[in-house]
Amino acid sequence: MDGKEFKVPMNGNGSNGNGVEVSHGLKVLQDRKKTTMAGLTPKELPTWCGGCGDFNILFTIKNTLVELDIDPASTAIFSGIGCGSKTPHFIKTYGFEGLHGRSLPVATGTLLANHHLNVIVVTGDGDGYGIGGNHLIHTMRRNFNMTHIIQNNEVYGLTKGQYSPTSPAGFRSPSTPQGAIDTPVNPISLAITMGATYVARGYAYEVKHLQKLLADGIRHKGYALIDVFQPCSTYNKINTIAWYKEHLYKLEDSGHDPADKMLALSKAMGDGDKLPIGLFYRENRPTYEDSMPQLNGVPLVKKDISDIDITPMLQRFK
Amino acid sequence: MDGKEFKVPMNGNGSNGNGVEVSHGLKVLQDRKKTTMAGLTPKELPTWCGGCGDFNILFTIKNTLVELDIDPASTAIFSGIGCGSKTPHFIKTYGFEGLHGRSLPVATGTLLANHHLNVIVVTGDGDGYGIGGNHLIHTMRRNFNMTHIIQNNEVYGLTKGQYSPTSPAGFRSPSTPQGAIDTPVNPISLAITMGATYVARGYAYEVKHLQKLLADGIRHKGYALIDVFQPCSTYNKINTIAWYKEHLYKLEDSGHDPADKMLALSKAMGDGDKLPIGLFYRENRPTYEDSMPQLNGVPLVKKDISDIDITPMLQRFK
Amino acid sequence: MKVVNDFSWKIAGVAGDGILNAGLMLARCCMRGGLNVFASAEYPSLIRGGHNHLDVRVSEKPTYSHTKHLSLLVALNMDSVRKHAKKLLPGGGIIYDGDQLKLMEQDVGRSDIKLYPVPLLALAEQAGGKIMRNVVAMGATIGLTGFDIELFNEILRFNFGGKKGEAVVQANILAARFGCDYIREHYCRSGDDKPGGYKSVDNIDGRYSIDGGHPGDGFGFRLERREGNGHIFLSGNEAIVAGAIKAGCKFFAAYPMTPASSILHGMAANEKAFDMVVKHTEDEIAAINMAIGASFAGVRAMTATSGGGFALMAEGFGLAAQTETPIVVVEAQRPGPATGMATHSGQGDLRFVLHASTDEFPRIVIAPGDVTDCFFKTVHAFNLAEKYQLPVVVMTDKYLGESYASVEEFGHRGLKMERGKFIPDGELANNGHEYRRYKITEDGVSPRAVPGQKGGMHTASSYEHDEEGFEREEEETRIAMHHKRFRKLETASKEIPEPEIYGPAKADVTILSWGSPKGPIKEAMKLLQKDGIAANYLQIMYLSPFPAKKVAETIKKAKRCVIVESNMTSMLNSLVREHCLLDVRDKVLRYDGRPFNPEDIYQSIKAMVAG
Amino acid sequence: MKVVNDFSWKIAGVAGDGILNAGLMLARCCMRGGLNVFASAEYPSLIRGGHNHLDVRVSEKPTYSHTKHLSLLVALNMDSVRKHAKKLLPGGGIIYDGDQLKLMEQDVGRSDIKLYPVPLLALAEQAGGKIMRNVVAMGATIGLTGFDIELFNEILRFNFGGKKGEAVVQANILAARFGCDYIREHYCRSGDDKPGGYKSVDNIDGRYSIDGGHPGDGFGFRLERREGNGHIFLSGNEAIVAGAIKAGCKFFAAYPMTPASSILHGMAANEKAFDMVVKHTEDEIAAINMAIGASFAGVRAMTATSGGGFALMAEGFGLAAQTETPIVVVEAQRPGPATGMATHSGQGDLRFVLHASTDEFPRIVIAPGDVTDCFFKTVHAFNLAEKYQLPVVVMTDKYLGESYASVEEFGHRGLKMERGKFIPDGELANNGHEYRRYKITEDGVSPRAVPGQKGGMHTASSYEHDEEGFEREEEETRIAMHHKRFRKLETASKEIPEPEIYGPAKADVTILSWGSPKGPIKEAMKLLQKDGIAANYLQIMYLSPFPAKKVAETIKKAKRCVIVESNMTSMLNSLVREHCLLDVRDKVLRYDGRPFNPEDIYQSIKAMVAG
Ligand SMILES: Cc1ncc(C[n+]2csc(CCOP(=O)(O)OP(=O)(O)O)c2C)c(N)n1
Ligand SMILES: Cc1ncc(C[n+]2csc(CCOP(=O)(O)OP(=O)(O)O)c2C)c(N)n1
Ligand code: SF4
Ligand code: SF4
Ligand SMILES: [Mg+2]
Ligand SMILES: [Mg+2]
Repeated sequence: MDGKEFKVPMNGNGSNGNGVEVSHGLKVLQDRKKTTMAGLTPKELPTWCGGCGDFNILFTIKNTLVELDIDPASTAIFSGIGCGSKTPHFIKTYGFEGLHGRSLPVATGTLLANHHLNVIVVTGDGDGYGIGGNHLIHTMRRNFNMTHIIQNNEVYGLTKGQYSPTSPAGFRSPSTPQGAIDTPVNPISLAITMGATYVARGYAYEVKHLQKLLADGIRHKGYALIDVFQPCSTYNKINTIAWYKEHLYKLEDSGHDPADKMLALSKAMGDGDKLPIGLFYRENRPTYEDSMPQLNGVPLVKKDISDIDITPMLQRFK
Repeated sequence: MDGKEFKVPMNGNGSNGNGVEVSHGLKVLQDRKKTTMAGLTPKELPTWCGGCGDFNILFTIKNTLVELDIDPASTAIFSGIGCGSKTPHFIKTYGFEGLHGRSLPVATGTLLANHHLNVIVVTGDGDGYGIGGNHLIHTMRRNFNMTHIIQNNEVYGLTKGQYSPTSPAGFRSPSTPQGAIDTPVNPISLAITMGATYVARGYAYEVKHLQKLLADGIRHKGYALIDVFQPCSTYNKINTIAWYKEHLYKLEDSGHDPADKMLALSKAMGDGDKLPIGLFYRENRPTYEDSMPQLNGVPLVKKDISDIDITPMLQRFK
Repeated sequence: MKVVNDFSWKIAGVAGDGILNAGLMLARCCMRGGLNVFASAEYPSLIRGGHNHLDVRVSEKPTYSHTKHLSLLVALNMDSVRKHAKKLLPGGGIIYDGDQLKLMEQDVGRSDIKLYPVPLLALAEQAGGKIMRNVVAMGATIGLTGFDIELFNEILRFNFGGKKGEAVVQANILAARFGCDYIREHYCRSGDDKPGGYKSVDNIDGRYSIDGGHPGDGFGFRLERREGNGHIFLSGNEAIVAGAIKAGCKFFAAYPMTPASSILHGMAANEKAFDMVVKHTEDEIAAINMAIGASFAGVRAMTATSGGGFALMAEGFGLAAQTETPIVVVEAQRPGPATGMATHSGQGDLRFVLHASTDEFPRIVIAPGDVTDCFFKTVHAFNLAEKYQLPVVVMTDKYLGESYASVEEFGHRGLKMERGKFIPDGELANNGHEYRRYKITEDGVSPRAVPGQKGGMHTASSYEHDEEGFEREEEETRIAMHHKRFRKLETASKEIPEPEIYGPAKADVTILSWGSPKGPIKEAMKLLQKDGIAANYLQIMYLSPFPAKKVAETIKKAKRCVIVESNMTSMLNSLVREHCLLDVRDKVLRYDGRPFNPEDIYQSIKAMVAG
Repeated sequence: MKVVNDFSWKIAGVAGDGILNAGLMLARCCMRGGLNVFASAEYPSLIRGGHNHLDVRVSEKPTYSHTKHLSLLVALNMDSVRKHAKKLLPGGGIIYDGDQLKLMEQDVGRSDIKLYPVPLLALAEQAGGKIMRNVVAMGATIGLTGFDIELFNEILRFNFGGKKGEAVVQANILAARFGCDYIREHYCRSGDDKPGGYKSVDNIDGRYSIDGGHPGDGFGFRLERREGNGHIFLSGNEAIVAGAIKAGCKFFAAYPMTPASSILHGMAANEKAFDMVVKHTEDEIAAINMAIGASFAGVRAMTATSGGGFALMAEGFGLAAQTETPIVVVEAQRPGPATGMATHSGQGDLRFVLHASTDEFPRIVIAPGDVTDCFFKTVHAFNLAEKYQLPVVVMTDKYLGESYASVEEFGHRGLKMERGKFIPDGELANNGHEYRRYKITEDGVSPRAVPGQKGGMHTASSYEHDEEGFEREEEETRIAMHHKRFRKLETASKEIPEPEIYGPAKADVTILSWGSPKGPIKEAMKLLQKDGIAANYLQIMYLSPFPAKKVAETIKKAKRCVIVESNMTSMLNSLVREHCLLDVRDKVLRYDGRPFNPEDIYQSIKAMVAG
């Protein structure tokens, strides 16, 4: 696809984000080739263990970007530290692999500096629900237009198998040899309670289903949380592929209404033996960016800063 | 009341917590005078602004300790930093005024080191729901036997009036001169979702009602969150005494059943004009301490450490 | 003879008395009257109660700090008299509410000062409300010093005008007039030289002025209006805000913490006018990480905090270094450890800031010494950060950040914004090669692309990485990247200005210092000079990279060296020892949470030179 | 003639190959055979893939580190051959899977070593499963070196016994035997001196042994069993765990972070047996604050982390200092900045640890140098923390914490637990006065009461406070408390041992170092000695308070000084400059994430002495 290039004059060196916003939360660049799988694939290969669910999640994210034809150069993927957090290195967009637990604020800063970018966050369960918990709850209530994918393997992979905030009760690990006694975090009900506007759960081995959740999440204008059950073949011997086969069902199949908050909560907290995947809840609420008058025009990164006149503000000190 | 003193042999210097546990979550010492208001009052006077709700909360905490006849020497009160966090200085028990946002882990450490103590945490809304959010969500799911009182004035008092996580949308403050655009935290639904086992809300100017909530919260065996609406006469010009008079109603008066989790959540999230106070939710779940075999006997602080024999563990290195 | 235009004023009471605002109005009034002013306050970590006081120093000549000695004390309670009366100069006086305090000469313990009871509260109520008690006291101050009451009324209009409305303005003007008239009626009957006038006089334009008579009986000080000089009056923190806005900082994230909070407030207040995003975050960790994110996207970004918040930022600080993302961090010191003395001043964080975060990496640390430095060094901080793609710390403290001074208006137009090695879109799109974000270059700086630019795609990583940003652990890559990062500091050090020397080239004593003692030192130099002691002063503004050569030279050349700083272990001397292998044995150190005053520095140095 | 009992072995492959366990079994086997061993591994921050290798050093004499040069390499892939073959000593060899790699002399590029292809995978499968490939290689190693195969079988029983069951044990024993037999059959036909034996021999008790024949054809090394010495074999982190348990640490909270995680694991594994609470927390901030809470309640408490986690703990670290709550923090270094090289080693955090957190306060920093130090210094850390009521840091690094050594069993019974000034209940209840938690005392230490004790009620505060703990901001109180805190360090410094000198009093060269280079330095000293260069070595174990007097003395007395440490800027030299006003110009620095090896230190120093 060949098209017109939008050029916004900018302060000398560096310019970017020629994005314009179309359809809900999704941004595309117009002057470019179609996004392809090959184009999204860098030369470095993932180094995860055989059977790791992260492969499928990576693959599905890339497929989704192709499906939605999202411009890689206008996309930035953020992660923390963990096995799954290596993901940005394996997708050819802009990426930022930050500190353990701190991907959300970095993503927020980038988004506010250039809200024409597609912002995706990919972190582990330890990263997102554990050490990063405070950023998570506050980011959710702010409703930025970003997509947050959690590779939820219910264990700390990279540091060799300690229990995580989502590990089931009784989970034995090097840090909980007698079995975990903390009640696990329920990410879905937490997200709904804290104001996330798109709350879903996928499974790494249901890639089509996952791709739909991701695509809708990226299209959603606002903060989308997609918790993804991700088998860790090395350290989680409880929540295995076989286990998931027995325990998952699809919300869609049970006639769920994602507009019903209380229903979504009760599905999330349901204490049956089976766990639902699918879209739990969706709501439209103005995004944070849209509530800031200073972001209605050009993104911050395009403001001319070469010689700002501060005389008016100095007047107040006279 | 004169009684028998329990002495547990201890390692030389220092001993403590001759507490035995009675009725649910409450611990008392037996060899002591009855707890009185005078006994709980140190020589330092509070320095809050006139009309500050913290006076009433302080007074009610002390009254509750008297009502329950809790031994001050077996009680430790923890706080963070903020106007209300000065509370421990004004109650003659043990106290620890730690860092901003970090009272819960300190309290946890103390509780686990000596689970015969009564542990009370008193923090502001900024402290508890803002910077301390990660400790909050994880402490709640662990269900320690502690009482957490939040002085929720919906503003940062001590740092001079910035908006807080519970400030209403549109709240103008030095850090949000255009009005806050974050959706406020709903502490009640958050607590229920995250596994708190006693979740209530009081109001600083309903002292009898508050005292009942505090007394039940202290008696409750498990983590009790009592969010207390606290007018800040200096910086919160929205949520004033007059405002509360118009907006509060009592859950008890509406025939609420605190055993019904979904009902509690819907009350908490209710979008009517009125806000309920009272006990939203209560559940019995084993405490963290009770799930640790090593705490079934004497508290850690009473273990003899004078010459621990590590020979068995060294054997494994042979 | 009265001392003219050399005046130190203090108002003291409890928190919540509105002391700060009152004092700032008086100071601004004097500035508009062509005088030089400096104002600083001391208050406890409480919203109400505790002991609060504010100093206003006024001088015909440039003035740089508060002074220990006072000309006039406005005492709002007995505590204030007890604490401060001893600081009054002979000929000085105390204004207080005679209805509430019954003061006698013996209470004050000296006969060389005058007592001026004024019914502050009663007059305020008469004018419209208790709250104006301080304005009455201001009016009394103007009356007693013979300054221009109409100029003060202008300030009242400026202060209460827009937001509060005319009624409030009028009530305040009345309150000031009551104070002024009361003091003139009761205590200005005779001047030192000839009989004085009485009350204010109504002018035909509805305004009024003092009748031209002489100021207070036996009061040794007098303020006279001079030609206006176009100065501006602002605090160190306000100057930092102005500097950041000028520098094109478009993203500011912070969590409130004294004494840095007013930077957040200042940025927020200007957010709309200057198209910035200002975010009060959930904590300091978020603040620095957001700033990094914004900078990653190509925007100039800053955060500000105090020591406790900086501790929480330490990890993120290293992230900025590792990902080579430019950020500016203001670290406004207060005494610790831990929460310490939240509203007081000190310089105990120097070593912490120099060494914070895992492992070694280059950082630039700048410590402005006064309000003007705060503006220009903030601008420089942004330029350095972007040119060298590293974190830059602007270190201040409570005294510097929250003290106000009248200074020449910053000549800000045309200041150069040096943005470093951004790659233009065209170059990126056309170069065909894989873009290498961390390209090894001679100067250590790599060309920078930001999200949205075609052809610049890369992943920034907090791991050690190769030129493309991919995680690497090989020995050679590690060494090359470690060297590259440090090379940036070498390059930067070529353009970083050497420390400046103030005072005569040849001096009896050479003062070494950094940060906020600058003002008191400059004042102390004047005092020393009066005693015939020639002092000069080396202001070490850039602490990393440390200017070892210049410092060593200066110390070696000096007849005698003294370090002045606000911590107990003399961190500056530890740096001198480390970098110059020299030891400065004479030191004036203060670490009780209070800023230096000129007199104490002067006395200490004088004693050293004598001893 | 073969070299006997002086052997360096390496196994190399990709992560997930189970290299670590294999190597540790071999090392333990040698230890049980009366030899001294040291084992260390290098692996990437990945769960699978990347390059992994483990060294086992075996020696008749005490041995302190891995070596650069190798006797035998077990190469599990071609990459391993390429990387490590050049390190083989003449007479050394490579064991590899001949079915998978076709190696020729020219691939290796040298003719002075031997190639030993063994069908590792095939034999493993034959024994019961691919996973036992490494066990086959171990068996081959035993066969080639002529060591005791039955001793190795014991280790297999020890390792797989309890948890895995007899079938697994038998399969492993078979795998080892296949490896051993294969190598003996193919490569042990003739010894250096007389014709060798072939396969293992079944004994009457169902066990089997090597037939007494000679080890590998042309292989230059041989292992011989010696009298058992009762040593234990453990890592630095395991020694810290043992030390903490011995010291009565009852509360341990941490967040996993390489290379400190194994301390968490070790503590957790012992939680039940030793009545401790071990908590994997939500983050490092919680970890240190929980430790403080537990200690406030009177319990010995510890946390452990690496640089990034320590950054998050910095604020809490100051809280411990301010509230005078004893805690022990293990800071296990890895290279940075930021996430850096998560699984590698370095010593770049020294200055950060010495200066972390707001303002100045006393801390004790101890850097053990080897496994035995780790045990005893951890115990000492707890004693110092409680006696002086301050935070104590035990600084290690990946190399120290994750390397294993055979050492004399710690004589732990009767070690003194010095708990400092706890007030007995009786004294507290009877003293009638208000209890003053922060009583100003001559030694700076105040008597301590803990919650639950009658009469000891007080509030600990992170603010500056008075003797009772109440928040205070008065100048005098601040100064008194600041002095009191620092006085504790003065008191402590009287009992803190001076740095120890290893080697001859008179030496050609004096090495100064801290932390983990200890082992390689001690080995290098042996090498230097062989060349007639007398070296001694000052181990600076306590870095705060810095032993300036002893260090200065040593440097001044020395003929020539060299600093050895793992960072680029030589932080130790910066401390020497700062504290001693001396400069050590010769340095051996390594900062590529790898530990020192004896040969490199030896070569560098030799070149210096020559040059
Ligand atoms: C501040 C800090 N603490 C600890 C670590 C060590 N660390 C790295 S990844 C990780 C946990 C990984 O678990 P998770 O987030 O679930 O990701 P996974 O590896 O399972 O994909 C930890 C604790 C770190 N890098 N930084
Ligand atoms: C790490 C850190 N950041 C910031 C501060 C500054 N600070 C002190 S109290 C406070 C907020 C107080 O608000 P809240 O917790 O609601 O308590 P309140 O004063 O309203 O009772 C802040 C931001 C601090 N002490 N420490
Ligand atoms: S450890 Fe688990 S999460 Fe990590 S790469 Fe392996 S399978 Fe995946
Ligand atoms: S500022 Fe508000 S919360 Fe703080 S003491 Fe005053 S009224 Fe209370
Ligand atoms: Mg995980
Ligand atoms: Mg509050």
